[in-house]
Amino acid sequence: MRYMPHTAGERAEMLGKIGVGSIDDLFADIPKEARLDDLLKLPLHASEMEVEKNFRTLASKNLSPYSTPCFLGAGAYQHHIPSVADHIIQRSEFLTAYTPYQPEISQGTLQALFEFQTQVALITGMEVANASMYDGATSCAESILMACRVTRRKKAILSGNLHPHYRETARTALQFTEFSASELPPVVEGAEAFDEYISEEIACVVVQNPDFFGRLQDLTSLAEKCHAVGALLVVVVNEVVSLGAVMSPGEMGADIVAGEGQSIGVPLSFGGPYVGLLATRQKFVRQMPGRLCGQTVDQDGQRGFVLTLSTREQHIRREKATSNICTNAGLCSLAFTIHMSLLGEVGFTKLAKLNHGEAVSAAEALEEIEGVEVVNASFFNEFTLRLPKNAADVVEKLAAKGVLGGVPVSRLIPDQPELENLLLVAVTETCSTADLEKLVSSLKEVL
Amino acid sequence: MRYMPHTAGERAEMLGKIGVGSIDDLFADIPKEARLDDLLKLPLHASEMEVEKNFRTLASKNLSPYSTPCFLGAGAYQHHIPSVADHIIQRSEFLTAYTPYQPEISQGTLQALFEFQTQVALITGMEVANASMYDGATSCAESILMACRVTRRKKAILSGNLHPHYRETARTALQFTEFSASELPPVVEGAEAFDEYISEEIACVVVQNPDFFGRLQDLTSLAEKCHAVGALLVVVVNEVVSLGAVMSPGEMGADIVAGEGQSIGVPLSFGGPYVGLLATRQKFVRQMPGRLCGQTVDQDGQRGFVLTLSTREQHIRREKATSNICTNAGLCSLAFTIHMSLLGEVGFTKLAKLNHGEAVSAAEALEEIEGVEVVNASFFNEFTLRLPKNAADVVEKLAAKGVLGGVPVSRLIPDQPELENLLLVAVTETCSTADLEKLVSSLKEVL
Amino acid sequence: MLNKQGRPTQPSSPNAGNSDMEFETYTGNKALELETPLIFEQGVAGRIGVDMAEPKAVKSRLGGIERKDSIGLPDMSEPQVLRHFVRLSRQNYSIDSGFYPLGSCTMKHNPRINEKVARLAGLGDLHPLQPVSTVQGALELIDSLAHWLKTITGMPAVAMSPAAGAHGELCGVMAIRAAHEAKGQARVRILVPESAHGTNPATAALCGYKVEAVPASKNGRMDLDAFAKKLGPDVAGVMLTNPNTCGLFENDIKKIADMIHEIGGYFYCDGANLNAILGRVRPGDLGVDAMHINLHKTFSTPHGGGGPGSGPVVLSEALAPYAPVPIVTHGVDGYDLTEHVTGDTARSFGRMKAFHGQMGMFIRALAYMQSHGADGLRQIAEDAVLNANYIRVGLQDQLHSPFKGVCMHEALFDDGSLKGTGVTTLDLAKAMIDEGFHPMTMYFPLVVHGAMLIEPTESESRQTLDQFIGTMKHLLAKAHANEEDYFHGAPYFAPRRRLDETGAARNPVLRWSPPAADTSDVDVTFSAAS
Amino acid sequence: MLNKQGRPTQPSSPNAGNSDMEFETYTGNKALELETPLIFEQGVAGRIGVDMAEPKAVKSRLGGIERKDSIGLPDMSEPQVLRHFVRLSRQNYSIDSGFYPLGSCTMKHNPRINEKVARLAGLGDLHPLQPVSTVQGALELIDSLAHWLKTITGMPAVAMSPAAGAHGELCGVMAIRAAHEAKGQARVRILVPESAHGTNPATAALCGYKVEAVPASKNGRMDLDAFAKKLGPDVAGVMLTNPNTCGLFENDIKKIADMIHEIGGYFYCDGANLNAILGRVRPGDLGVDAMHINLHKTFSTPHGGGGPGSGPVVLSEALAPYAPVPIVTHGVDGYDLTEHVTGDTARSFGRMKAFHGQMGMFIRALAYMQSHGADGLRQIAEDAVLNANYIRVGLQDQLHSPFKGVCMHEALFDDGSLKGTGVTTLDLAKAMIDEGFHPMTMYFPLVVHGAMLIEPTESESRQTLDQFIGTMKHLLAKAHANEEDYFHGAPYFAPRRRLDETGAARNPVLRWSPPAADTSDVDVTFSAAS
Ligand SMILES: Cc1ncc(COP(=O)(O)O)c(C=O)c1O
Ligand SMILES: Cc1ncc(COP(=O)(O)O)c(C=O)c1O
Repeated sequence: MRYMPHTAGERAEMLGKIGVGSIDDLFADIPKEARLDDLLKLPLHASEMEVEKNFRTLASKNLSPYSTPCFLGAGAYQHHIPSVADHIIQRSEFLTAYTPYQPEISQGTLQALFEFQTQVALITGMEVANASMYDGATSCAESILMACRVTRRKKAILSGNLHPHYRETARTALQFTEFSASELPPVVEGAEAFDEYISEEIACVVVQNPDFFGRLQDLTSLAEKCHAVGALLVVVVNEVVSLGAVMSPGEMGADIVAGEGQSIGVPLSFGGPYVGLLATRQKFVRQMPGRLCGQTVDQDGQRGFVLTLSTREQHIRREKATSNICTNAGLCSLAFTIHMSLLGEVGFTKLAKLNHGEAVSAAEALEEIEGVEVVNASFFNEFTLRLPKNAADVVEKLAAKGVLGGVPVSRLIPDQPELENLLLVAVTETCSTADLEKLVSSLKEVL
Repeated sequence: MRYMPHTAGERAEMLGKIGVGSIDDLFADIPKEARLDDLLKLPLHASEMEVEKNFRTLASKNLSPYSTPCFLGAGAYQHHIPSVADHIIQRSEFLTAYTPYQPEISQGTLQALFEFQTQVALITGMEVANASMYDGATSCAESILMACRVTRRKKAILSGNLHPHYRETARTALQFTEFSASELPPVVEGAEAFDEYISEEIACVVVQNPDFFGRLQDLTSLAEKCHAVGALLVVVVNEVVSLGAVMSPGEMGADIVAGEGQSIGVPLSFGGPYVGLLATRQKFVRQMPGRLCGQTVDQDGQRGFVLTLSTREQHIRREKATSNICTNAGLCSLAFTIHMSLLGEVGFTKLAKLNHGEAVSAAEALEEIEGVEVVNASFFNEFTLRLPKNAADVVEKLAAKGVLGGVPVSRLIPDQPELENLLLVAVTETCSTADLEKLVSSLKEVL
Repeated sequence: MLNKQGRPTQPSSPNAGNSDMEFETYTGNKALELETPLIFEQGVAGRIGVDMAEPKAVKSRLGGIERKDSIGLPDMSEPQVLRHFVRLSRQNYSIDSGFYPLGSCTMKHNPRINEKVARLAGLGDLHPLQPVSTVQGALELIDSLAHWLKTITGMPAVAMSPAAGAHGELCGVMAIRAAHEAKGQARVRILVPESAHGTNPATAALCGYKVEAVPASKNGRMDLDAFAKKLGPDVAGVMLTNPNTCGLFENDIKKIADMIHEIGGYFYCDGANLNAILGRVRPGDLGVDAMHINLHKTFSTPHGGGGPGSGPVVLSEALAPYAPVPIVTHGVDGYDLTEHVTGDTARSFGRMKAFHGQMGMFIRALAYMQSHGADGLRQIAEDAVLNANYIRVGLQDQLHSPFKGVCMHEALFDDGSLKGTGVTTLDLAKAMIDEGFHPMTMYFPLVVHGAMLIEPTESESRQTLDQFIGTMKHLLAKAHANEEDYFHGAPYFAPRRRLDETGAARNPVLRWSPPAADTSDVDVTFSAAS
Repeated sequence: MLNKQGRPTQPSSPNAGNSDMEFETYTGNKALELETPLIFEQGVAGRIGVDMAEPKAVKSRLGGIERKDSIGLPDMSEPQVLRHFVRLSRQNYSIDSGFYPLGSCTMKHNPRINEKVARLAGLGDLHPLQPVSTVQGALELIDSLAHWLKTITGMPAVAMSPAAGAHGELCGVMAIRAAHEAKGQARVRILVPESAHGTNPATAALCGYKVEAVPASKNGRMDLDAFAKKLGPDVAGVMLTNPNTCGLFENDIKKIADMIHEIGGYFYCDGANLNAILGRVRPGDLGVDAMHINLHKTFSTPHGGGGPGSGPVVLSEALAPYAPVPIVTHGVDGYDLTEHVTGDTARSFGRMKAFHGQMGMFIRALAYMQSHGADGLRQIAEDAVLNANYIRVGLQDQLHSPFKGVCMHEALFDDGSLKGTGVTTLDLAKAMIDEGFHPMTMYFPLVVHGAMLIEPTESESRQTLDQFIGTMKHLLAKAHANEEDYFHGAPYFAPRRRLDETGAARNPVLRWSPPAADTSDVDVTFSAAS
C-alpha cells in the first residue's frame, strides 16, 4: 500500500526489537470474543487511478452550478474564488499543520489568524473577533449562550426571519441547557414586533441582516431598545459580502455578530466546511467561545503571535469552559483571510456594489414577468419572489431545463401554505447576462 | 490591474525621485516615428473570472482523451500521473525559482537534478546523464552533433524507423552545419540493412527502440559493428516505460541514449512541454550538451550540489559551446524525478509489465477482427495494425464515435501508398477493458 | 548517527563568537527565513488584488442603510498577497515537512489525490440547496461513506452532520439525553474518567449534565471499583475514550458497557483513537451506544492548522431514532434527503448546523478509505500500534513509563527521568524543535506528571523512528550532563524564540489597530519589507 | 530601517559564542531547515509509492530482449517521497518568496490562474496527434496567441514551435540562412555585439556562420562605426538585443536596420527584453526581420528552476516563407494544421522539434495577456522601466554606473565603487542572500567590469524597492568599513555556505553511485533522516 512505508521484513524486525512474536500480541488487550480475524466486508485497496475514476463518476451524476445558470443562496453563495486563495491553502505548511500550540514553529498560521480576527472585526464594526467557529449557524447558537453568560439571564428572542437552519441549530443547542429561546414567526412583509418581547428577563435579541428573505433593516433602534433593558443585540450575517455595501452591525449597535464567512474564499462544497465568524466587544472577550490569537514578543523581543486566553477553553477549563469547541474552521478562515486581503477596501466594497447592481437588474427583469412579484422592498444580492405557482414545483421544472433558479422557501420552512409560492433568488458577480436571460425565459416557459 | 502594485500616486512620486516629468521621458530613446501613442488593438484587461471562462470555452471545443477511450501514441503516451507529482511541481519554491546559479539558496532544485541525472543513467544503463533537453527530438539531434564532435567525423546514419519528427528535427539541425545524415527508408517488416552504410566515415548510427512501428530489437550486434569502425551507436527511446521491461540501451552497447521522458510525470499537453533525456559514457561528458549538476561540499564540509562543467556551455564558451541551449525542461524533469521516485524499482518494472500485458491482450483482441493484422512480431505497449482501409479515414470515423483509435502512419509519413492502411495503436495502464471493447466494436462497425 | 565532523550547525564566521553584531542582518531576514509584516502594515490605498467588472449603475435598493464610512482594510496587489502568505507558510512546521508525533492527534500522511477529487467540478462546487434530483452523486457519496463507517465500527446507524469531534460528542450525548427523556427519565450525572480529553466534560456540561470524574487505576485504565461506586439510577451514561488517552486499550470495556447498561445508562465512546483498532475490533461488538469519528484524524482529512474537521457519530439501535437531521434516505427514484423533524424523524433531537455536514471532508475521507480498502485499513491499525511500541521500547531505558506493558497507537511517558536535571517536559520539547521534530503532546493526559504522549502513526518509516529515538537519547544524555541552560534557551533556530504567553494573556492584543491607537510594544523593523 | 533593538539575528544563547558545540544539533536540522538525503540513500527494497492493478499474465511479445538484471532504483512510500521533495523545495529561493532582481531574466509574478487553466480537462490532457476535428479549441488557442504576438510586435508572421529563446534564435537565424540560400547567396559572417548573450554567438555557429563581435560604444550601445566597418556582401545579418543587455535602448536601431538591409543582410533581434517596450514600440516598426519572444520572461510562464520555456519567433514578410512546420491554418471547416514541408510550406526550412510547440506555455502566456489586455501590457513596460530607474537613481551615489542617463527595464552597475574594499561583486551578492534577496545578475554583460545587472520588473512594490536600496546602501557602507571578512564568509544563514565549484568541475561527480563505488567525500550524517 503506497501510504505505508514498512515492508514485511521491516515489520518482522521491529516486532523482534519490541520482543513479541507476532502483531497479534500487541492487540492482546482486546477481548477475545470481539477480535476480528477476517477482513471487514469492504473492497480491497484501490490505486489512485481507480479512486480518481470513482469520484469522477460520482461527480458526473451531479449538476454543477459552475457550468449552469445558478441563482441559489439562502445562506450559501456562489462567488468567484481567486486562484491564489486555493493555491495557498494547499501549501503543505498550511494544509498539513496542526493547531498552532507550538508558536515558535507556527507563526505562519498564527499571524494569519491575527489578520483574520482583525479583518472580521473591521467588516463587522466590532472590537474583537475569534479565530472561527464551525459555521454561521453554530456561531449563532454560541452567541446566544455567550449572551446569556454575559447578562446572567436565561432567555433569548429569535427573529422569525432568522435563517431556519440557524433557528433550529440554536433551538437544538439550547434545549438541554438552563437557557431558552422564544421564536417569533416569519414576517414576509412589514416589521417584526419585537417590543412586546423585550424585557429585563431577556439576555438577547437575535436578528439577521439581510434577513432570510433578503430584506435589509436599520437595527439601530432595536439595539437601543435592547440596551435599555440590559439585553444584548446579536446580529447574524450570512452573506458577508453585504458588509461592503451596508452599515456594519457594530455601527448599528450590535453587541455580538455571528456570521457565515463562506462567501469569501470558501467553495460551496454542498454545504461544508464553511467558516463561522464571531465578533464582539473587547469587554466580553472572556466570555467568548473558541480560540483567540494574540500578539506578544519572543525572548529576543521580536513580535510574535500565540493562542491566548485559553482559560476559557475546554482543554483547560473542562466542564466550566465557555464552549466545547476544539477543532474549528482553520483552513477556511485562512482562505477567507487571503481572499479578503486580495480584495482590500477597494475590492471588497466594489464586489458588494457589483453584487447589488446585478441583483437589482435581475429583480427588475423578473418583476417584468407576468404574475411574478418581488416581495421585499429592500435587499442586497438576494430577494424573494412571489410566484403564481408552487415554488418547489417551479424549481424542479427549471432544473429540468438546466437552470438552478432559486431556493423555494418551503424547502426550509415547510407546511406553511402562505409561503409555498415564495422563491429566494440570489444574484452574484458570477451570474452573467446570459444566465439571467436564461432564467427569465425559462421562468416564462414554466409559469 | 491586480498584478501591478503601483498606484497613480506612487508612480508620480517615483517619477519625481527619478527626476523626470513624465513616464514618456523614460522612453525618450525610442525613435519618435516609431513610438506608439495609442493602445494596441487588443482587448482591455480581463478579470480572473473572465479569463477562466474563456479557457473553459476553448477546452469545451476539444475532445479530452481523459474522458474517452484513447489509443494514441507515436511518441507521446497517456499514463496516470500521481497527484503528488503535480502537487510538488506547483510548490512556489520549485515553480517560480530560476536556474540554480546561486547554489546556496538552490539546493532543492540542484539535489533534485542530481537525482534526475542518476535515475536517467540507471534506466538507460549509461554512466551519466544531463539535466534535460527540450524534448526527445532535439535530444536526438544534439546526440548526433555530439557524436560527430566525439568521433571527429561528419556523417550520421538514421534508421528509417526513427520517429519521423525526430528525423526531420535532426535533418533540420544538421542542414547548415558541416555534418550530414543519410536516412534509410522505413522498413515495416524485416530488418534494416545498416551494414552497407557502416564505415570509417560514420560518426554514428541512430536507431530507435522500440522503433516507430513499435518493434523491439536486440541492438547488441549493431553496437559491435559500430564500435568496430570507431562509430558510436545512438539509441533513441521515446517510450521510456519500456525500459522497465526490456534490456537497457547501455546493456546492448549504446554510446549515447536520447530519450523522451514525457511518459513519466509529464502531461500530454498537446505535445509540449516535454523532457528530453540525454545519457552517455563518463568519458564523453565534456562533449555533452546541456546543463550538468555535480556533487561537491560547502565551506563547512557539508555535501551540496552545483551546476558544473559549464565551460561546455554557451554562456561561457559562446560560439565554441557544445550547444546553444540555455533554458531547458527543468520543471518537467522534476515531475519525472518525483514520479520515478514514487515508482521505484518495484513500481517501474511493474508498470512496464502492466503496459505490455494490456497491449498484448489488446493486440490479440484486434487480430481477431476480420481483415485486421498486427504487422510487427514484437512490441512493448504499441503496435502497428494493417487495416483493409485507409487508416486516416478509419480514425476520423472512430473519432466521430468518440474513440481515439490510434495514429495513422500517414499522419507522420505522408504520400506513401504502401503505408496508408497502417495504424499505430498504443495501449497503456489507462486503457480499461471497456475502452478496449469500445475500440473493437467501433472498429468492426467502421471497417 | 551523530554529526561526525562535529560541525557547528550555527553559522560560523571568520571570527566567530567575538561579536553578536557580526551576524546581524539589516532586514531581519536570514536568507530563506523571510519576515513579513501584517497585511495592515503593507497596504497602500488604491491598490487592487482582484479585478472585476464595473458595477451596474442602478437605483440602490439597500433600504437606506448604505455604508458611509470606510472599513479600514488594506489594499494590496496579487503578487504582494501571494508573497505574504508564502512567507508566512514557511514559518510553519507541517506533517509534509517532518515527523509530527502529537499524541491523540493522529497526524498522518494527507494524500494529495484527496485534495484533487475534493475539487472536481460537480463535487466541490455543489450548492447545498440544489434540488435533490441534481445532486444524486453527492447523496450517493454520503451514503457510501456512511456504509464504510458503519461497517468499520459495526454500528447500525450514523449521524453525518457533526462538524468535528467535539460536535460529535454533543450529538452523541444529546441523543443519550433525548433517549432518557423519551423514557421520561431525568438523569443528571455523566461519568468521565480523569484522563478524558477536555471536550468530554465540556460536552456533558452543554447537555446540562453534572460531570463526575472517575480516577485512573495503577495500570492506566479507568478504575472499575471507583466507577462501580459512582453508578446509580441518576447516571445518564459514561464517556470513555478507547483506546484511552494513555494509549491503552480499556480491556474491561465490555464489563464497563454491561455495568452502564445495567443501570439504564448509555455508553458514549470517544472515537478519537479509532486509528489504533481499525479492522481489528468493532466498537459495535464492545457495547458502545454512540461514538464520534474524527475524519480529520483516523481518515486523514488535513488538519489545516486547526480545522476544518468532521465528526460523524455512529449510533446503536437504542439511540438511532434520536439522530439529528438531515438524513440521507433511499427514495423511490434515487436518493433523498430528510431535512426536517417530522414523520420518521419525529424523535430526532434536532439539527446541529446549517446544511448537511462537512461534505469536503466526506469526499477526502471516502477517497482515503477506498485507497486503503479492508486490507489497508487493518494494516493502518497494525502499523500504527507497531510504531508506537517500537518507540516505547526504543526509549524505555531513557524515559520513564507510568504504565508498563504493550501500548496501542501511542506511547506515554512521564517526566520521572528528568527529575533533578532542571529540564522540564516543555524544555525537552523546545529542544526537539531545533532538531527538526514537532514536539509530542505534553502535559496531557492529566493523570501522569509532565506527560509526553507520542503518536507516530502508521505513516512513518522505521528510519524516521530511529532518528527520533536517537535524537531523544542524545537530548536526554545532554539533560543529564547538566546542560540545562541549553534547554531553557531552546529553540535557537526557529523563526521565533520562546514567546511571552503570560504577557499575551495579561494584556490581550487580539487585533491590529492603527499605530496611533496601538499601545503594545510592536517591533516594526520589517514594516518596509516585501 | 535598521533593526532598532540592535538584536543579533544569530541564535543567541545563555553563554553565546564561548563554544560552537553549544549549537550543534544531533540531526543536523535547524528547526524548519530540514535536511533530506538522496532518494538513493532512503530506499528500502519492496516499498511502493504507486499502487496499480496486477499485470495480465500474457505470453511475452518483447522479442526476446526482456530485461534481466535490476535497475537500481530506490523503493519509497508516497509519504516519504512527498516529504523528501517538500524539504528540498524549502531549500530554494523563489519569486513567490522574495525579490529576484536577475537582470535579463525578467523574474516577475507568475499568476496562479495560469496554472489552473493549463490543467483544465480538454487542454492539459490533449494528445498532439488527435484528429484535428477533435482539437479545434486547441488550434484556436494557438492561433489567438499568434494574433496577440503579431499585434504586440507589429510583425506579419510568427513561428510557434521553438521551445525556448535559444531555440527561437536557431529558428530565426535558420530562416535567415534559408532566405540567403534561396537567393543563391552563401554569406558566411554574422555580426554580434560583445554585450550579447552567449546564446547569440552559439546559435550563429550552429547555423554554420562565422561570428564577429562588434564592440560597445562609450554609451553602452553597439559601436556604429565598428559595425559599419564590418559590414560587407558576405554578412548574413546582425543579432542585436534591444533593449540591449546593458538595459539601454539601441537608439540607432533604425539606422542599424537600414545598414544591414542595405547590404542585403537581415536583422535578428533578440527579444529577451521585450518586457521593457510592450505597447510603447513595435519591433516591426524598427526594421526587425526576426525576433524570438521568451514567453517565460515577458509573458510570465514560470521559470520552473530552469525551464520549460517557449520561444515563438515573429518574422518579417521576407523571412515568413521559410518558417518551420507545423503551421496552424484556417481551413474550410475550422482550423487545420500543416505538418509537412510541401505545397504552401515548400520553402520551410524544416521542423524544430516533435509536435506543435510548448502548448502548456501557450496557455499560460495567453491567459497572462488576456489578464493584462492592451492597457495592462503597456503598463507592464512603464512600471518595469519606472522601477529600474528608481533603483538606478536610488543607488547612484553608492554604486558606479558605467553608462549615464535613463535606463530601460534594468539598471547596470560595475564594481568601480568596490575598488579597494577587498569585496567583489560576488561577495556582495552572497551577503545579499543573507538579507533575504536573490542576487542580481553578475558578471554579465561582459562589456563592463564586475557587472551587476538589476531587473526589478513591474511586479515589485515600491516598499520592496526601498528595502532593497536600503539594504544595498547598508552593505556598501559595511564594505567600506573594512568588514571584508564578513563578505568573504557570506552567506551564513543559507542552507549551505559557499560551495566548492572548482572541486566539482575538477572531479565531476554527476550521479549517485552505490557507497562501495562512491569515492567522493560525502557527508552521510543525515542518511537516516526522514
Ligand atoms: C481524545 C479526544 N477527544 C476529542 C477531541 C476533540 O475532537 P475535535 O478537535 O475534532 O473537536 C480530541 C481532539 O483533539 C481528542 O484528542
Ligand atoms: C538576452 C538573452 N538572450 C537569449 C536568452 C536565451 O533564452 P532561453 O534561456 O529561453 O533559451 C536569454 C536567457 O537568459 C537572454 O537573457
